[in-house]
Amino acid sequence: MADFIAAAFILGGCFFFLAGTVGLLRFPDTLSRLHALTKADNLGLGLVAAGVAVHGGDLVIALKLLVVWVAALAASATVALLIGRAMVERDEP
Amino acid sequence: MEGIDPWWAAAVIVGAPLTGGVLAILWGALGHVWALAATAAMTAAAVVATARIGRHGVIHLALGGWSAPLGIHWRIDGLGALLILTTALVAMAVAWFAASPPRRMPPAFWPPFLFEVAALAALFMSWDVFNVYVALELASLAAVTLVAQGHGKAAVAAALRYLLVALAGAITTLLGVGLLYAGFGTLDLSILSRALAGPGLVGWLALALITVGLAAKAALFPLHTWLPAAHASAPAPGSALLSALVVEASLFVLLRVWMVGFAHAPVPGPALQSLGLIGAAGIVWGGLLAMRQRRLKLLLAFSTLTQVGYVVMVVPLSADPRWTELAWQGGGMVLVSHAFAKAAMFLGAGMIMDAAGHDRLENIRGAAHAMPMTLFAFAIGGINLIGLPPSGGFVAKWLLIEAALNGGQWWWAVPLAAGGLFTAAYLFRAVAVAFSAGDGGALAAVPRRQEVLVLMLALASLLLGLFPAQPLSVMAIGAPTHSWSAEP
Amino acid sequence: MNAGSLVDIPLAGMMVWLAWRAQAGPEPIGAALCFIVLGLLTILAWLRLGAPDVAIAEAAVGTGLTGVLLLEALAAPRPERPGRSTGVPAARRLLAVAALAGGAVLVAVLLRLPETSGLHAAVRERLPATGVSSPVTGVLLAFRAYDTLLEIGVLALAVAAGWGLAGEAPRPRPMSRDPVLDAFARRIVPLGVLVAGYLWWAGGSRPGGAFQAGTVLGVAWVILILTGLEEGPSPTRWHGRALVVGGFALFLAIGLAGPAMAGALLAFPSEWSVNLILLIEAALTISIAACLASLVALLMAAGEPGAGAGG
Amino acid sequence: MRVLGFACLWIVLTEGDVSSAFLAVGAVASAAAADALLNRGRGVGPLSALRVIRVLGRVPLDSVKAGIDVAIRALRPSLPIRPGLVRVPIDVADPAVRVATAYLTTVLPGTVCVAVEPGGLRLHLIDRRRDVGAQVAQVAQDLERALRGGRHG
Repeated sequence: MADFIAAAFILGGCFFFLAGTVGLLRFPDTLSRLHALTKADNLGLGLVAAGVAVHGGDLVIALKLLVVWVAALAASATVALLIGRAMVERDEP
Repeated sequence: MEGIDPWWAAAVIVGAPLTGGVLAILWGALGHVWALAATAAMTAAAVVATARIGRHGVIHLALGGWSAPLGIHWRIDGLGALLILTTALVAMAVAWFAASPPRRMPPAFWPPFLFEVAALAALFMSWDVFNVYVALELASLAAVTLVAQGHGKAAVAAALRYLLVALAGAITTLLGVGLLYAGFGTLDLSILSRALAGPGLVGWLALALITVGLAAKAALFPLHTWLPAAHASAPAPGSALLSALVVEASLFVLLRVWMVGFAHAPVPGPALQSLGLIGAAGIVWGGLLAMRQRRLKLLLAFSTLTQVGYVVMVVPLSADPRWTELAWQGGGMVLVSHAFAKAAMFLGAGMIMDAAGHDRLENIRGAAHAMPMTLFAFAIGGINLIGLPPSGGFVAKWLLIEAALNGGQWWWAVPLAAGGLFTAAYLFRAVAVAFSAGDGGALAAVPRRQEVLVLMLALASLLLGLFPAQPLSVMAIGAPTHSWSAEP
Repeated sequence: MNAGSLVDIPLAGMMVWLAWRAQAGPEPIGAALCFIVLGLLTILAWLRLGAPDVAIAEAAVGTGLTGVLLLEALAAPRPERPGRSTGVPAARRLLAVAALAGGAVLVAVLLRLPETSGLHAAVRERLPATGVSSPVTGVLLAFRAYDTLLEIGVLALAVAAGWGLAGEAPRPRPMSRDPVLDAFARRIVPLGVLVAGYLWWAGGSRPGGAFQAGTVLGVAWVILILTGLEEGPSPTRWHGRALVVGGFALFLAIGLAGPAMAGALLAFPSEWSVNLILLIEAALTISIAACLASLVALLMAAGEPGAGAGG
Repeated sequence: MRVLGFACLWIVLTEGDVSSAFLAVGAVASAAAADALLNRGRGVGPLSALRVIRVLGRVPLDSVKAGIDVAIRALRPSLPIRPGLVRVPIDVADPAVRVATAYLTTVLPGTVCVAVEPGGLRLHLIDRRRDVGAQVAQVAQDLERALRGGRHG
């Protein structure tokens, strides 16, 4: 049962990664692509981490994975801010 | 010397230049002091090691006390010991040369110089294919740094090109090494050699990848295009080390992989012959291009391609196991004598450049009158490169041609002999210009110490030809024996 | 095929594809975006390989490195290189075909590889003698310590070479002060220090150790350099140079004492083995961090107008 | 308070391994020292733990909503996006709260913060017809209460 849930989480995560990548390709400008990056891909990572946590079935491991996810979330938000600022500055100096 | 633990000699051989490198980073202003001390210690240790090998045979050491296949082994055979001694002596001379006021090399020169020397020693001892890759990385990085320290944008461009080739070569070699590990579960040359008796597709692919990777680093035809610019751009002491030894280390590893790693594999005759063809092409092409050069350092750089070609010939000439030892000694003699001769000639070219401000051939007319000792040394080095008696180069070529004729492969004697003719043609031109009448007075004075050092290096290559018996007998200790089943 | 490979194969495929796009795209920002996603996928790959600790390191590194990349990409003037599209593609395509063909041959060979267990059994058998319980650490600092020593030498030499070539290059210019980056740096760096300490400790028993710890610490340092809160190790100051070569020097000194202490180069006396290994790892952690910070500072200085040939 | 946080993180990382206790002191101390050096005089005051948890607790849910939102937009053949930039004023004095708001906005569906300005945030919207002002103001208010809990009551 746990394995089944884990697999579902991981597959769901992969789906969002796929969607994020499609977004990265299809969205017309860099700022829109940031949405794909900060939202779909982060959710994908979160779901995979959750799947691995369920699979491991260990609270400490799960907390560790939470740390990984939060770090990645903070990192991608920072990166989005940096790129965004650079783009805005370039377009309207 | 009998009682000395071989560990001490081996530890000093690699440890001294590494320690010197650390000190040179920490106290750069004293870089030349560390370099001289480290190379002197290394020379002493190399003498001890060579003497021990002469009496007791090959030195075998397991690093950290971990035996193969888990740990890394050092194996110092006769030729390896002589090459380490050569490295130490040449490095000491180069360090002394580079430390001479008023043109002492800056602090930045010494760390890559010392790390390069350490990497070379490590390569001549290593008996582990992954460790060889790591040591090659260190050697390449140090070499690229030495090239980049030359003057101007051209040096940086040459260094970048060298870096790219070295990286590509490293990745290719690493792929081959990875395949060997994946296929045979070991990195130790002795164990690999037994396992590779049946190499299968994995083994052959690994051999091809490693050969291509090392060929790029050793500037084998047609992967040689980076070499002339790189060796000509580096400052003279850097060029001397690069052309005399760095290329040779990759070649030595290449020989080891073919003749030790694949000693018991059924290496097909056509593979051996095509390696010979590559060597022959290098000999001819290097000679032809050297003739067209108008700058002394470029001319010397191209002549290295010819010498590289001679060494590769060892593999096809070993096809008949009866003549393997002869070919091995011949190749070893090329390596050792070329190291001394080429170091002398590059340092000499550096002095001419310092004195004249350039190294264009047409304008060094009369240089011999201003610095006779240097040009005399240059001529001795030339004798060695051409292979005229009584030089080490002559002995080397004699042995190689003998191996070719005895082994029924007379066709390889043709490029071996022709290489000498090419070399003679362009070196006579350079020397003739230098010795011709002209206003040598326009040249600035050069330090006497540098002149003496260059002469000593050149004389060393001559001594190898005058007294070849002992070095040749040392080279035979631990020479590879193989059982390639194929006939040429 | 099981559920695992159902995830792994697309994951591997996407990583390769993103790596390709990151270098093939014409626009630096697009490339940076691909690179960031690649970083996320790498975290995923580590999770899939069952190494959450390495995933933590990857998450930390991904942040710092992409920061540097972005900085470089965005600071560069808008590329107007018409020359790039003429002539080059043919060579590129040729290279791509050659790489693909080579890759295909490799895959074919790999699929036919016999099932050897490599040296796993031997490592497991001898590991107790080293005193550490992580096979990776055992291989890196005991069985193949000599390789590791030379690799650290490569790193130290790279920094020294960069310093030598940069000469009197200007110090790195920080990014313009930005409240977000500033706040981020002030929060993340203490965490980086903690995680680096953890990874160093973890090296004794599981994936981790000096290389990861040093990388995380180095990235924390890089973030400080980027935000202008701190500079890299200074080549003109004694302690700056000591930080960079200290790890290598200590490793070398202990290794050279080996013949006297334990009868072989790089051998450790068994009763001190684990402590010596941890000591070396601690020094390596700091030196690796200092090397990374120095290299990034050099790269940034080389990007400055008027700087000499750096890097 | 910070030290406690670092210690908790350490315990999570080492999975509560007691053998790391000796090192833990050193690592937590150096992390706290780095923190003290970098954040001298920048304390955020007493936190209201309950409110912090309430704000952070929304992150996973928002993240899921945002992820689904983007995935649908990316995968629909018609590509239903109308990207645009807006400036949203937020009425908080503390720059730390503004930055925190910027981070949370990036997790919310439809918005990515691209710049933090003195009077508010610069947001990029995936659908510029939506009005996000109220939503962002709410986040900022919640955060201010959480981070300044002791002062504003």
